[in-house]
Amino acid sequence: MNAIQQDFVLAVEGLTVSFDGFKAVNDLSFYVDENEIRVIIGPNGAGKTTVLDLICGRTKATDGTIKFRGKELTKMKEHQIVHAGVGRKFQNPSIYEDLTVFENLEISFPRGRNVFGALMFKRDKEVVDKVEEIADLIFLKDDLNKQAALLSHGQKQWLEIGMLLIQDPQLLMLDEPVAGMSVAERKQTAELLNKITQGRSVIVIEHDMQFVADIAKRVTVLHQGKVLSEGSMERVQNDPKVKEVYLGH
Amino acid sequence: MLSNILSSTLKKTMLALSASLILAPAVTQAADVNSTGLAVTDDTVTVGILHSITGTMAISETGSVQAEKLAIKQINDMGGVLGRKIEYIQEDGASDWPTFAEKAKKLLVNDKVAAVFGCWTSASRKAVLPVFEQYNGMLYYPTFYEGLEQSPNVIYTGQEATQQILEGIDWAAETKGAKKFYLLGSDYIWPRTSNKIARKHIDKLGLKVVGEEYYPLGHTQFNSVINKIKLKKPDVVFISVVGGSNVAFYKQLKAAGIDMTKEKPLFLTISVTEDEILGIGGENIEGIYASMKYFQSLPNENNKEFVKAFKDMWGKDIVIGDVTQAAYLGPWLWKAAVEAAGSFDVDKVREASPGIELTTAPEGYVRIHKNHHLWSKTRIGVAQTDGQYKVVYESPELIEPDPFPEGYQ
Amino acid sequence: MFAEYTASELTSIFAMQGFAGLILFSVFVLMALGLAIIFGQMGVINMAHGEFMILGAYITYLTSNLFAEYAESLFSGYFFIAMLLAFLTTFVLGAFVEWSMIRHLYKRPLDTLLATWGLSLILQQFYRTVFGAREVGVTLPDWLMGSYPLTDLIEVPINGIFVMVITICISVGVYFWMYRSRWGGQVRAVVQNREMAGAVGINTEKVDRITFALGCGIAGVAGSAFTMIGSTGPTSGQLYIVDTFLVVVFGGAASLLGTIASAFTISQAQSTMEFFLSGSMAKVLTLLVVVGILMLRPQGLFSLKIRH
Amino acid sequence: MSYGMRSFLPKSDAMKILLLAVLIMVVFPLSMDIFRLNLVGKYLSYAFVALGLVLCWGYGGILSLGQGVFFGLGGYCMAMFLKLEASTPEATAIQSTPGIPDFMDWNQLTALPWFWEPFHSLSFTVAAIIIVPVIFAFIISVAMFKRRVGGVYFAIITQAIAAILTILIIGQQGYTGGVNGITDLRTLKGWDIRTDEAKYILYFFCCIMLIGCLFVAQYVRKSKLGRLLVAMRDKEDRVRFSGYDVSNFKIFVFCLAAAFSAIGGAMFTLQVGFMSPTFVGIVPSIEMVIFCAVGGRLSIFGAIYGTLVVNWAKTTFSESFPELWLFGLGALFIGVVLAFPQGLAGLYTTWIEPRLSQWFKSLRSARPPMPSTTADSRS
Repeated sequence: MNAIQQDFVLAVEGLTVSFDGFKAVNDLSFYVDENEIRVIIGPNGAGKTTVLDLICGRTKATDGTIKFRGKELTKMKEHQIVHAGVGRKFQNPSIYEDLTVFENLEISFPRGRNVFGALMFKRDKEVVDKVEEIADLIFLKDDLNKQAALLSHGQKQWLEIGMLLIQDPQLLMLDEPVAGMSVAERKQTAELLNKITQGRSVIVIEHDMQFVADIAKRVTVLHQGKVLSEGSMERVQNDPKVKEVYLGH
Repeated sequence: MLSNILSSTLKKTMLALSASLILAPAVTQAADVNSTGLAVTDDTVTVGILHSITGTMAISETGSVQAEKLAIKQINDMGGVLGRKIEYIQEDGASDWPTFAEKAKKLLVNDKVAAVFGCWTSASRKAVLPVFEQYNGMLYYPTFYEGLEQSPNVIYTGQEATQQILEGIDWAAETKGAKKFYLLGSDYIWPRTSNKIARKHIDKLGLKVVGEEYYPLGHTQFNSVINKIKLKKPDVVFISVVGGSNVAFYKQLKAAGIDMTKEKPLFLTISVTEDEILGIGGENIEGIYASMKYFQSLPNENNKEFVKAFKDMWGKDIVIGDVTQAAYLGPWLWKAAVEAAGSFDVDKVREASPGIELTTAPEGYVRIHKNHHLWSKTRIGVAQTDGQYKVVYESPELIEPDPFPEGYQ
Repeated sequence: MFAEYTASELTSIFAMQGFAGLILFSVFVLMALGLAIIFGQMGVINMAHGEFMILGAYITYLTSNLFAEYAESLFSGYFFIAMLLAFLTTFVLGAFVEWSMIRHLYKRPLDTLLATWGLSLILQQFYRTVFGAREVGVTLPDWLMGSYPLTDLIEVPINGIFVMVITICISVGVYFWMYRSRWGGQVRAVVQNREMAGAVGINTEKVDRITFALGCGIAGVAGSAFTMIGSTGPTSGQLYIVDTFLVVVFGGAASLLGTIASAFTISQAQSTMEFFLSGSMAKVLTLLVVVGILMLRPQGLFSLKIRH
Repeated sequence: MSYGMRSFLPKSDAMKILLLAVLIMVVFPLSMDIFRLNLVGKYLSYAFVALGLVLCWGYGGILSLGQGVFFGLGGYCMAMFLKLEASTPEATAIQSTPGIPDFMDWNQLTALPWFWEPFHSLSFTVAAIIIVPVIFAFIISVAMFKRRVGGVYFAIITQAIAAILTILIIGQQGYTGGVNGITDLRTLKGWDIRTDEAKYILYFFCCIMLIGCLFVAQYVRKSKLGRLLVAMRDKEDRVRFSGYDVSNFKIFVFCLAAAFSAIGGAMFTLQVGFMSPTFVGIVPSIEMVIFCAVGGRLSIFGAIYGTLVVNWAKTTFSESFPELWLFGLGALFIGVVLAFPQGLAGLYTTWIEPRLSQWFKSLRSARPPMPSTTADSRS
């Protein structure tokens, strides 16, 4: 068992969380491989976002384990989980509207993360180069000095993805990355995702089936806090259970 | 360059200031009353009134302001001081001690007033004291207070603690045969010091203190202490609760089934004047005793005139408490001292002050002691439903003020 | 600490202190209920809460004067009319304040705190200008004064009972209004999801206004009741503010039941400690314990576990 | 490139600091007598608190209604030293125990309490002025922020702490001087602080300290930590999930604000000559928040101007219309919050600055316009 776990980037086993008796996630287990893009789908209230919350430490699990490269995440604080190499994008674009794009990315640059480090932090060439590199990747190279509040909705989503990329996480978790995007932006985002998944594992929560089909190798379907079905897109789509609760309507 | 400019202004100010300090005593002619460096002209002299008009203390200080204005008006009607009408500049201490200090400084330094009538709480007096000592001003302070102070720049027209307390306790022990005392006060310096004096004196008389208790200023729930009083069954509850707490205390006392007129126990306060009764309601406090130097109901002629004049000026419904009367004495004592000195000069007024007497004082007769407090009588009054005290006892002699009582510290 | 009392005295002590604690409890509930509704349901901090209470007290004072002047014979019953008037006045003022000030600040809860503090200053000065700086005494009808003796030591103050009865009535009223009426359902809907509530046809503006006004109205009744046991002056309202906030926060702001439970805990603790310590120290200790517990359990004693 | 390496002190901010320095250190001393100047000195000591609040409240989003606690602690530390120096055995000969502060003697203390002993030393006092309040702030903020208490709860708890401390100081008058506070302070190492000359020197010392704190605040604001604070105020979770322990930054900025307040308290004691519990309580704490709000909660310069303006208005109005003053102050609170949440600084950036820069441009139209970044508008 242990030996198998070592091969996974992420191993979630028996994960349970209850809010006042309501089990939002119930005895959930799944595994994510090295360099895998895993898409989690499921109807509203299936517990998708809660799973991400549990992995990144935002919500404490009632029971179960989450192992990331052999490290137990359930006992760690949020920032420690980030330091371990897990990055998470929120459902609504979560960026600092009062700051410029540059500053948004700079804050996410993994250096000077304690109080005195932040006070002594210097904007040196390494930082500027890295920020420019990432900005290029997320199509925002020309907007570095723009206040983030002025970006379009899609650009904000990219910016948040960029803020994760600059930390070079080994596991990237994206909560509805293309929500609210135009068709063109979706295409660009799919491209972006395919580019950035080189050398890391990604968990994506998404509703847009076309987008899911574009990027997914494996899909996990959640329902009422449990895994309903898991496998390739094709297999999942043909699963009668899935059809009944989710794709059926 | 900056430093040059600064040091030159600095020097100028210093020069002007020291000049005025050096020159002032040099003028000795009584005819030169205008050249003391104070705000005195051929027909006016300016004084300051410094009380809280706003903030929590405004409640208490209003009466003092009214009394001081009345006294000034009366003095002016009589022709003023040294032939000069008194004009006053009123400043608001805003119940804030640095503001008091700031305004005191303004009155002394900018307005150059000849005297200041003001302050109410000890804290405000402590705050202005260094200002008065530094700029050599004269403050007439009206409130009964804890003593332990004697400044050459203050005339204390209220009683210091021993004057008020010892007489009251002696009276309770002798006339009412009290053996057990319960001390209750608001939690700050005056009640604590007063109770210390009271406790020492009670010990000296061979009597017993069965409880001593303090509540934060503004506290409004006294049921616990009322229960304690019921349990300990003291003969006298000696009270120095101030401000809004009073209202709550007496109302709750009455509601708890304690009839104050039965004197079981007897309630003796040093803090409730007629002013406070107005807020408490006469029917809630009927039967308690107060030990202080002045009650509005004092039957002498001086007082009748004073009460009439006060009501004519400020309305018929107004009441006059101990502090209000003491504040009224301020301008009169100052006038007498100025006239004795023949000058407004503060040093001379100070020199002339000890021994100044006022036969027209509403409380009867007062005289300034050389320690700047007043010789005065202490009276015991019992509260009536109409909000007035009935005087039941008066000390036979004037009581000597003793701000640093030996053996009581 | 107990050695100086006999067993029967001790029983009386606990009975009396228990009762004193109950009165204090009623006072706390009355103070806090209005605030809890406003804070718990709307997330608005009303720093002028004390001043609304004092407005109620002044209305009571005016009513008592009116009755004494024009309807002497009805004087014994004026208190009920005074409470009603106090409620109406503070309710209307509350609605006006919500309309002119609070509704612009729902997105900035900390700013409501500052704005209502400004309001409290204005109200204080208003009282001072109109009623004078001195405290006013409210004359109570005779039947409210005095007490009912149970034993030698234990006497039950009638106004204490009266305050308790008012507290119970108001608490029950608020309970029915919040949890049993259609209106209360709307309020809770708005609390949980403002947009959704708006979308399903609830007039959220009206709900806000009336909730705020109701909280102020209860403060007015509380102030009216407090004329029986406390003082009425321009700045008296300030005395209550810290206690009131702590009761609400300690109870866990979201639940009215929590507010009542927390008022009970704090009042009993304070009144018991007051008996064995000096009043000042009892107060400090009570506050310290409350703050200490809040640091360990910031969500308050009785709040629900909520999902992010 | 404009987002490249930048100094923590852009030219425009340097100008603003210089302007402020000229105003308080040249214009005021030249145009006012020592009485008014001393008043300004007192106001400036409140400005320390407002400055701390800009960082803590404006940037960090942490509203503390208990800054008076730290102001008071700093002030009391200073006052304890000065009181001990004033209480020589000679000066207190009439007491039953000479050599201890007068209020202790009145309260039957016969020896100096242990925690007063170290305040015989000036260097200990100077250290204590900062360290005592910071430790206190640290304890409060660790307890609160590690458990993610914030917003309104934090405001109310700090307010309660201010109330508790006031009751404690008043109740323990034998150790603290009670409600009167610690009064009658005379000399600092033998140097009489009550003379006009001393008042000038203390005023300038206060100005220098304030500008020193202004530099610290400017450095923090322009550092990554400053941007992190803004980021946290906006999206706390995002910062947390960018790998930062958010509570540590809040603790830091709260302690820094406490340190500023404490320095202000010490300056206050030196210039006013006493310290009393009235500066610890709820009312002064909230007033200090309004100084900051009037000046502009996001502007370190605004905070100082705001403090000066409000206090100046308070002094002037309460001299001429004492009855109206509270109406005015109340209206100011409401007006600022409702209509000008960015305070004076907001008015400046929306109305004056654009015109000013236009005027500058026209003045030297030959030169190319300076690049500006949006973040700089928040100064």
